[in-house]
Amino acid sequence: MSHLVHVKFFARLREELGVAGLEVPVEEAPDLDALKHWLGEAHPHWQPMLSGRLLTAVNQTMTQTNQPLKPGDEVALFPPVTGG
Amino acid sequence: MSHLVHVKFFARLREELGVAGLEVPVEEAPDLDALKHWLGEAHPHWQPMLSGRLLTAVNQTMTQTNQPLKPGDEVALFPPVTGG
Amino acid sequence: MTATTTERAIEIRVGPEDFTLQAEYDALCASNTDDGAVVCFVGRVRDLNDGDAVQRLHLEHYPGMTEAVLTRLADQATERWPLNRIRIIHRVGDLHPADQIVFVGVSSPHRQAAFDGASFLMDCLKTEAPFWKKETGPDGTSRWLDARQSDETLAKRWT
Amino acid sequence: MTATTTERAIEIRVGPEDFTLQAEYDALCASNTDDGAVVCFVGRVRDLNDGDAVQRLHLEHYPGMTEAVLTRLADQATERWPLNRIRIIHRVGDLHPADQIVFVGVSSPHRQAAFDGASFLMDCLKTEAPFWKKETGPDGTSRWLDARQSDETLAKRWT
Repeated sequence: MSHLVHVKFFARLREELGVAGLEVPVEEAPDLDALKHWLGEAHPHWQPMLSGRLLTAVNQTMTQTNQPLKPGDEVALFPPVTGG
Repeated sequence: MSHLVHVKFFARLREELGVAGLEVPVEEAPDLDALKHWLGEAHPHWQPMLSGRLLTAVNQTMTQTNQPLKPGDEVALFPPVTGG
Repeated sequence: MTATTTERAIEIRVGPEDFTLQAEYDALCASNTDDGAVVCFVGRVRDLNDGDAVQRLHLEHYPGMTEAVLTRLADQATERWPLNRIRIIHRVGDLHPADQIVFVGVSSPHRQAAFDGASFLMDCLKTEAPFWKKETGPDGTSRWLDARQSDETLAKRWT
Repeated sequence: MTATTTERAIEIRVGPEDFTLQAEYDALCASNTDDGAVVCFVGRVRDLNDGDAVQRLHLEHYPGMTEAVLTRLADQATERWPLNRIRIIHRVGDLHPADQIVFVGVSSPHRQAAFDGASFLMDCLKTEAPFWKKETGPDGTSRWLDARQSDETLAKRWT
């Protein structure tokens, strides 16, 4: 199994960051909060975009609290949804 | 203009009375209450059917109160509706 | 660019003829780019009602008054909600299980208005429009259906 | 005579393909004499949104998660209401005014359950399913739509 966490961005956030996703070693991101912190540290110019109102899904399930991450997890960050 | 009030019956009531309607001289039925009284007097065997829960419409508008009748008025008596 | 204005329209039909959902929906949508929300309700004959098997359903109505009541209800709905188009169809005569009985379709710029308008129309149709159902079972016996208290309760929500 | 049992079914589709209301309705009704009530919702592209003219609407989604969320919502709906069949379709990609975006159709023995189930599905889809809309105006400028507080409020009714 990979030791990476797979991070995906969608919609306005994807456009603003200029990237659809990236891989983060799970050692750098043992949980969601650590992952978000790491993203801002590694890419300081992302800070403003990452500090807006974003939703978070882990393995395609929305979550509102911090939770531990394990290798192979898929974490998605995206703006509030506007379908329908 | 006719001096008659046109009375109509529908559904179960029509079947129970065995008649779809009749004409009543407005002199006998100056208002709704008088009309219903007259129907029971003229046809004593209708009394049980007329004393059940019935809705009343005058000129195709439902009414829950007594109201005066005039020649040519159309009065309908029928059971609670069950369409849809 | 000027905003287009969708022609508002109310259509009421009462008769023995069946209807086609797609044709009614197309009529709600034709030349209509204002309304992002369309809600359609179709009522159908069930083969089991209150535990009784149903073989045939006869719909009686009060010609003239039915159309008048449905038109009034549609007018009331357009006063309460932004509904650009309303179509109501109610069949009469002999029907059988799975047959279509009633159609209510509305279009609106707003989703909740469309749901509320369609619910309102069905609830009030059920308690105010002069239709009566008579069921015939597989043994040939018939019975007029009784009005339901639950329908009265649903209709009272809107008063 | 034994009562027939209608096969319960949930169908979820997400993709660029358009849909036909009649075909979805027919699928809700096929071999189904239990359900007297069918409610269908269709969401369409408007040519004016919040006062802005719309020439094109792009729908982005999160493949996999959208289907998972819609399936979970359909399961929740069948737990709360007696809905024998549920069909949900959501399109993605480039759409234009009057195009169909979303379909929610449910069938039930009971009218109110059908209305509530369809409303619930639309309200929760709007706030939980990962779709995002980007509008392009007649001058070619694009903007991502913001989520609406009113949609949050409608969805909270069901919690």
